[in-house]
Amino acid sequence: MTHAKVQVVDEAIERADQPFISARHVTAGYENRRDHTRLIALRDVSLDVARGEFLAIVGPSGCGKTTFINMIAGFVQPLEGEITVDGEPVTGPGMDRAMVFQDYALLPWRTVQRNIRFAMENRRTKPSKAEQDERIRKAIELVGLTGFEKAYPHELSGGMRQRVGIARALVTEPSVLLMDEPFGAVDAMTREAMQAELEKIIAQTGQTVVFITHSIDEAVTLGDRVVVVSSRPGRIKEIVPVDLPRPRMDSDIRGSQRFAEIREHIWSLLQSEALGAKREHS
Amino acid sequence: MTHAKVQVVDEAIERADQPFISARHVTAGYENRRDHTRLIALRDVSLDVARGEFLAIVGPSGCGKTTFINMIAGFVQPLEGEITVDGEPVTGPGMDRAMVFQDYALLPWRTVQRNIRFAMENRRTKPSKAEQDERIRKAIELVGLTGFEKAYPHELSGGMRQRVGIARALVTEPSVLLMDEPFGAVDAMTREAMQAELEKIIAQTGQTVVFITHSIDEAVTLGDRVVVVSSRPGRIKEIVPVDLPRPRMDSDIRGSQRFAEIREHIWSLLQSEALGAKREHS
Amino acid sequence: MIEQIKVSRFAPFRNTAITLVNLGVFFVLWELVARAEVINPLFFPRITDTFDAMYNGFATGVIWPQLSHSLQNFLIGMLISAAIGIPVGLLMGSNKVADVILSPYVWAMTSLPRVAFIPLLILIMGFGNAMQLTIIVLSAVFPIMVNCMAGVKTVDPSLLRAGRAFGANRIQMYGKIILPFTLPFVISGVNQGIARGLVGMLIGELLGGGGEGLGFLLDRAGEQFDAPMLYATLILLAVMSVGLVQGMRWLERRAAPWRESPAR
Amino acid sequence: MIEQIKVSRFAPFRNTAITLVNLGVFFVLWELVARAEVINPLFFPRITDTFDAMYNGFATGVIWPQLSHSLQNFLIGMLISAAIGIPVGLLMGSNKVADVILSPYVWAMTSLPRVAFIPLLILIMGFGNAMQLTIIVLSAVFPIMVNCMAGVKTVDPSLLRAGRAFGANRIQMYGKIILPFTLPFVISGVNQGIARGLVGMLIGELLGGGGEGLGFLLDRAGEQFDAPMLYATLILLAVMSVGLVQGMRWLERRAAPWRESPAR
Amino acid sequence: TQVIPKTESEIVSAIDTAKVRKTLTVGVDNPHYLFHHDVLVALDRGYFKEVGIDNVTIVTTEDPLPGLIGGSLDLALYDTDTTIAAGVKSRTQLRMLSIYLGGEANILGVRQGINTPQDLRGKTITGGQFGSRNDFLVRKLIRDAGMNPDTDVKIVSTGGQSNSRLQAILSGTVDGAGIQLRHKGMLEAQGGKFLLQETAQVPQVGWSAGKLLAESPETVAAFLQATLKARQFIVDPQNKDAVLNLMAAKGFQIPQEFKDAYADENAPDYHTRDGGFETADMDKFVTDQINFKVVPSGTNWRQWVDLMPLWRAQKALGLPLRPAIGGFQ
Ligand SMILES: Nc1ncnc2c1ncn2[C@@H]1O[C@H](COP(=O)(O)OP(=O)(O)OP(=O)(O)O)[C@@H](O)[C@H]1O
Ligand SMILES: Nc1ncnc2c1ncn2[C@@H]1O[C@H](COP(=O)(O)OP(=O)(O)OP(=O)(O)O)[C@@H](O)[C@H]1O
Ligand SMILES: [Mg+2]
Ligand SMILES: [Mg+2]
Repeated sequence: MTHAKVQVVDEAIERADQPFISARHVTAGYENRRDHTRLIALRDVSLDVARGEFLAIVGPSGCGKTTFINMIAGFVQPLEGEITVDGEPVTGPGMDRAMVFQDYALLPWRTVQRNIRFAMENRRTKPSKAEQDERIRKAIELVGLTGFEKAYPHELSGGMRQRVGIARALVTEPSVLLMDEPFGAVDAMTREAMQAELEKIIAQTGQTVVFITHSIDEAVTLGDRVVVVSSRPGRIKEIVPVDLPRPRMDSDIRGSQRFAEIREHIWSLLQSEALGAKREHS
Repeated sequence: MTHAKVQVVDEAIERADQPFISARHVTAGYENRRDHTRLIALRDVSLDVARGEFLAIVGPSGCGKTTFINMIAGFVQPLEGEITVDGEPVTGPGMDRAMVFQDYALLPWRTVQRNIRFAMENRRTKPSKAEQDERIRKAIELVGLTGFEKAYPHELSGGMRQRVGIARALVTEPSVLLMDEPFGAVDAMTREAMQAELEKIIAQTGQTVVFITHSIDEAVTLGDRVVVVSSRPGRIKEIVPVDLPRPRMDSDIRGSQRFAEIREHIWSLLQSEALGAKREHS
Repeated sequence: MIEQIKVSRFAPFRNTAITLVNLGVFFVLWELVARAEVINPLFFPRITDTFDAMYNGFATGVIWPQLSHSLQNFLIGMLISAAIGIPVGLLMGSNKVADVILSPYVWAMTSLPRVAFIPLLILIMGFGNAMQLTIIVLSAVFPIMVNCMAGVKTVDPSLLRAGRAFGANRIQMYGKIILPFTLPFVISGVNQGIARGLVGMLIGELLGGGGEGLGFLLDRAGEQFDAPMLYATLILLAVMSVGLVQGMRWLERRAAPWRESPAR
Repeated sequence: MIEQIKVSRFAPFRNTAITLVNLGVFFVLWELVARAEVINPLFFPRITDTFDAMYNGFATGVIWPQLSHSLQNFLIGMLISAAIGIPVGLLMGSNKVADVILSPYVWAMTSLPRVAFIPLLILIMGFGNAMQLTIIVLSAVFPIMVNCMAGVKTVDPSLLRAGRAFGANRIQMYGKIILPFTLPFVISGVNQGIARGLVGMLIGELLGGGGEGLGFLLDRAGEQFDAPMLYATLILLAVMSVGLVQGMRWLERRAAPWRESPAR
Repeated sequence: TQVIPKTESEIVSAIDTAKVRKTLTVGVDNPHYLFHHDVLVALDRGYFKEVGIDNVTIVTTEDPLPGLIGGSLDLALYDTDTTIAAGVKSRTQLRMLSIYLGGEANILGVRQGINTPQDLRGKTITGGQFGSRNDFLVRKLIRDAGMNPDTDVKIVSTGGQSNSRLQAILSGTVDGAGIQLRHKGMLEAQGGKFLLQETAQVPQVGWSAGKLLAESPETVAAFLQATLKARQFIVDPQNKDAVLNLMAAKGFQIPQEFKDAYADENAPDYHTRDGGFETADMDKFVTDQINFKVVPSGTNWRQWVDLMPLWRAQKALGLPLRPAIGGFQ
């Protein structure tokens, strides 16, 4: 493991211009053993993400976004095609990638604090206890949960739970952040504040982010590119580059003409896909 | 039960001008038996909802919105104050009120179809099987899940699950619809389509709706009034009437000046509350 | 998009194949150990002799009447146990007062040896089938009860709310929310009940006056130092138990297809 | 906003009070039935005589050495059983192949009467504590195993993903995700193990030749038709079992405060 | 194969204590004090010391045979027929050495209200597990009393030992049962009685040994000599109190009913005084047990007894050799 890492660093220099995350003709689906059928969720998706890029994904509900991010995370194996991260095919989850789950996936028997600590404690080389505590404190503050360190998930509101999941993913500063609708359950204001924080953090750390969202505004605000996925079976409809300067959160960019244009474009792309989640038979 | 219903219909005429749902000086909280403390989630909330009104609630994450709607539903008892629905104090859940849960609360062992049927099958006087089937079919179509009738919740995407929860609540046409962030997990387009459907339905049925949302746009688009709740312990900051003509979804109202004004107003109200979820000690 | 997939026609037989190889190896090892006489043959017969005894037992009609007597009693006993144990267990799990009041007796009854009750039972019920059934029920009902009780505490409160919100009354809550949720506990409890009920059945047959059943066969084989026959009976018991347990697991899979997520 | 709340100082004693009344009523009923001599006193002594016998037994030092012998053996046996049963059960639950291979033996061993193994055990291990411990373990380990096995299947796949995503290795997965999630199954299994282990303990003491322990006391009381002493021993056993089980439930509550949601 | 001496003079009665094992573990199948007192008296009175044995530990176990075969027991006091059968089937050097209970009191105890055999008609009776010897014996009693056990009475199968059957009578679940002599007092105290009683010479229980016999025949002889000497002490009625007190001191709680039965239990035709038996009795017993399938058919019991240690003990104590050497040559 350690050996492999050293190698990665070495090669990273040569491969700086290579895509960091790359999907090649990926098809994914789920088998239904009851009636011996297979539902194809994503069909023939090819996509490159550069190192340090912020890739936003939007698309109709059920189009395979979670499936796609799960493949990058290593939970789901593609039926066809291949996904590589930093040149290595993904065979399972790795500590280089952290995930914010759509359903939060908090451990109900752990307090907020210990849920966040979970992200660090399993590593072979982990930060010192004091360092961990400090990082946890910061992460909790970041997501606005100070005072709830010792609360259990069932004692939190929906949005608060979601924020624990975010803190857990951010606390280790992984090189890839996989975020599946991370701000879906928080209110508009908290969402903005957290978007700003996220932008700040990744500007500092240079993390690569794959970010699923239902909010077109959010996609355009945060993304370097926005992938628009079509209805199931999901295909890439278009990849929209967002050529707006950063930082975007503190400025008036969201009131700008260009922002509105991009937003309109994505909107129209999606228009034809809405409520298209009917099960197609091929 | 049947007797009580008859009475309700009789009195409804007299009480047409009385508030349908009414909260009087309601304080709610949760006990923590581990350290013998009580967290106050909502403090001294008084609020009336007229019959047929669409009341939207916005507020920072963790401010007590779910707690409030749970009190109307009858799951949580107020520590102080009283909640009445149609003049009767709420002592528990009732079939006059249906709920869309923030965490969906689908029965994992039931297919989509049977989850929706669950809303009807427990009643003493229930529709005929054929009638039920027809209603279920319509509800499934409404939420765009045709083709997934026989899928289990774990086989659905997050947004699809949420839509099952919506279908389940709508299928019985209850007089009160309690919706806790019902469109939080669906994409922008689907959300719009469903907003339009909802508006259409309640225009037909005259249902009273209490609707929690994180989207200010959505609150203004759908609500007759928008309740803005302050940070925990939640208090009503302001109740903003939305004096826009209906139907709003199919028209250009959302591009109108008035819409933008109301939106801005609510936005500024919330501004001061964002990330205010710090635990206060009194 | 839905595709038809082909499942290898042999896939369902994989487990059967593993099981066959597994048991094959086990029996061969048994035979080898027995032949080496590492353990005295009086207590550890060859498996070939054991199967021989079983075959002869069936061929000469020695086993079948006993087996059928036992099987019939056992199944009736288990049905009664489930019918009592599951509802009472669920009630104890959801009702604090019922729990506090019944728990001491239930746990005492779960852990006291059944043999201790036989004289009392015979006294009250006399000899005969009723008494044997009672022992089976007394053996099986408590494990079912305590597992059901433990299960109820795990039910997701969200689902309880959903149940109440959509008008489920008390009985519907048990039938439609609590029971399905606790199913794995219930099944595991029934399986534990099967295991203990079998032992209860043997005790009943041994001490209960009938001179019938596998328990009687077992005792007589012991008395006569007929090790092959003794082991043959034990194997029959094991087959009975494993068969019933597998049946329960199959039932569970049928009743809960939603648990078969591809994640596992 | 956080408020301090006052909890009545008597609230925790409510259950104790219910239990006291409950047992009080039970014992009074017992005494009445016994006095009415509905059942022959040879088999159903008065509870007063029973407590008398227990008191005398302790006063004359007849009971304590036996109780202490039993208790010690039993606790060691249970520790071993848990140490083997929990990991193996969890493994069987999560590994299909381990399940298919081990299941038949585990279920066979769960349901075959322990008495049947005693001769073989004595043959191999002789008399003495090792053999008695073995019987306890053989009795307790399988119920624990099968409950753990059943529990693993219920683990939420989301949490397994979270575990893997945050770098938990196989052992950490078991320790930090699977075990906490299955805790209610594990505890219920251990409780079932306690119940069966107690019976195993008695059998071992009865047949194992030690002339020690509660099993010996029970046997002697039976031999001497000393019904009060017999019931006194049974009550001691019941107290032992109920006490241990309550201890486990207390432990579970301590280990899983998150389950104590106000919804229940 | 054992060497049978030709004459009594060939038998060496003296024990070579140098060859004797110092400690022994023996098994008995009955927790009743009667099954312990030979060994305990011999220990207490120093008879073991005399023959070079320091200590003997008694293990009470329902089935001492696995212990004997497995080696954790050196000697066992157990049913003759079962031991012979186990010897045959286990292919070990398991041998019967002497007889402890040589008489069989076949008794039908009945509850209060049954006074004559005719009262038994239609009543429920048990002799234990169907197909067992006790079951057979009860049927025999009924038959000898002029009734048909299959039609005139209802016989049920029960498990457990004599005391379970006594319990069954006392509780009224059966009207009569085959029980042991020592339960007489208890039955009569509850208004019941021994209705039918036959005694026969049946060498039913005795000492046996396995490996020890091959490894150290001297120890076996020494053990038999010491316990047989204790037996002579026990059967003397004058020693009743001494024995009972000793047993009480060893932790046995002996009810009055059992004390009263002391003389009966230790009567010479029941509790064998010299450890011997008559070959004719053994012939009949084994034949019976072959019919019950307890003993494998074709068994020649003479191959499964080793009487040399007994003869040596009998000679040392000045008792006549029984069975006589002649029957074995
Ligand atoms: N475990 C599963 N088993 C079977 N089918 C599944 C499973 N998970 C997802 N699916 C199906 O795969 C398709 C894509 O699901 P996915 O969760 O990737 O959608 P999504 O784009 O994330 O949707 P949403 O925005 O609603 O979360 C859906 O049609 C869903 O029904
Ligand atoms: N079961 C519970 N036990 C203890 N505290 C709880 C419980 N449920 C909610 N709370 C607390 O009550 C407060 C209000 O929670 P509530 O769920 O009502 O918020 P909300 O407004 O719905 O938030 P969100 O928008 O994030 O869903 C929160 O601080 C939360 O921690
Ligand atoms: Mg998704
Ligand atoms: Mg909420």
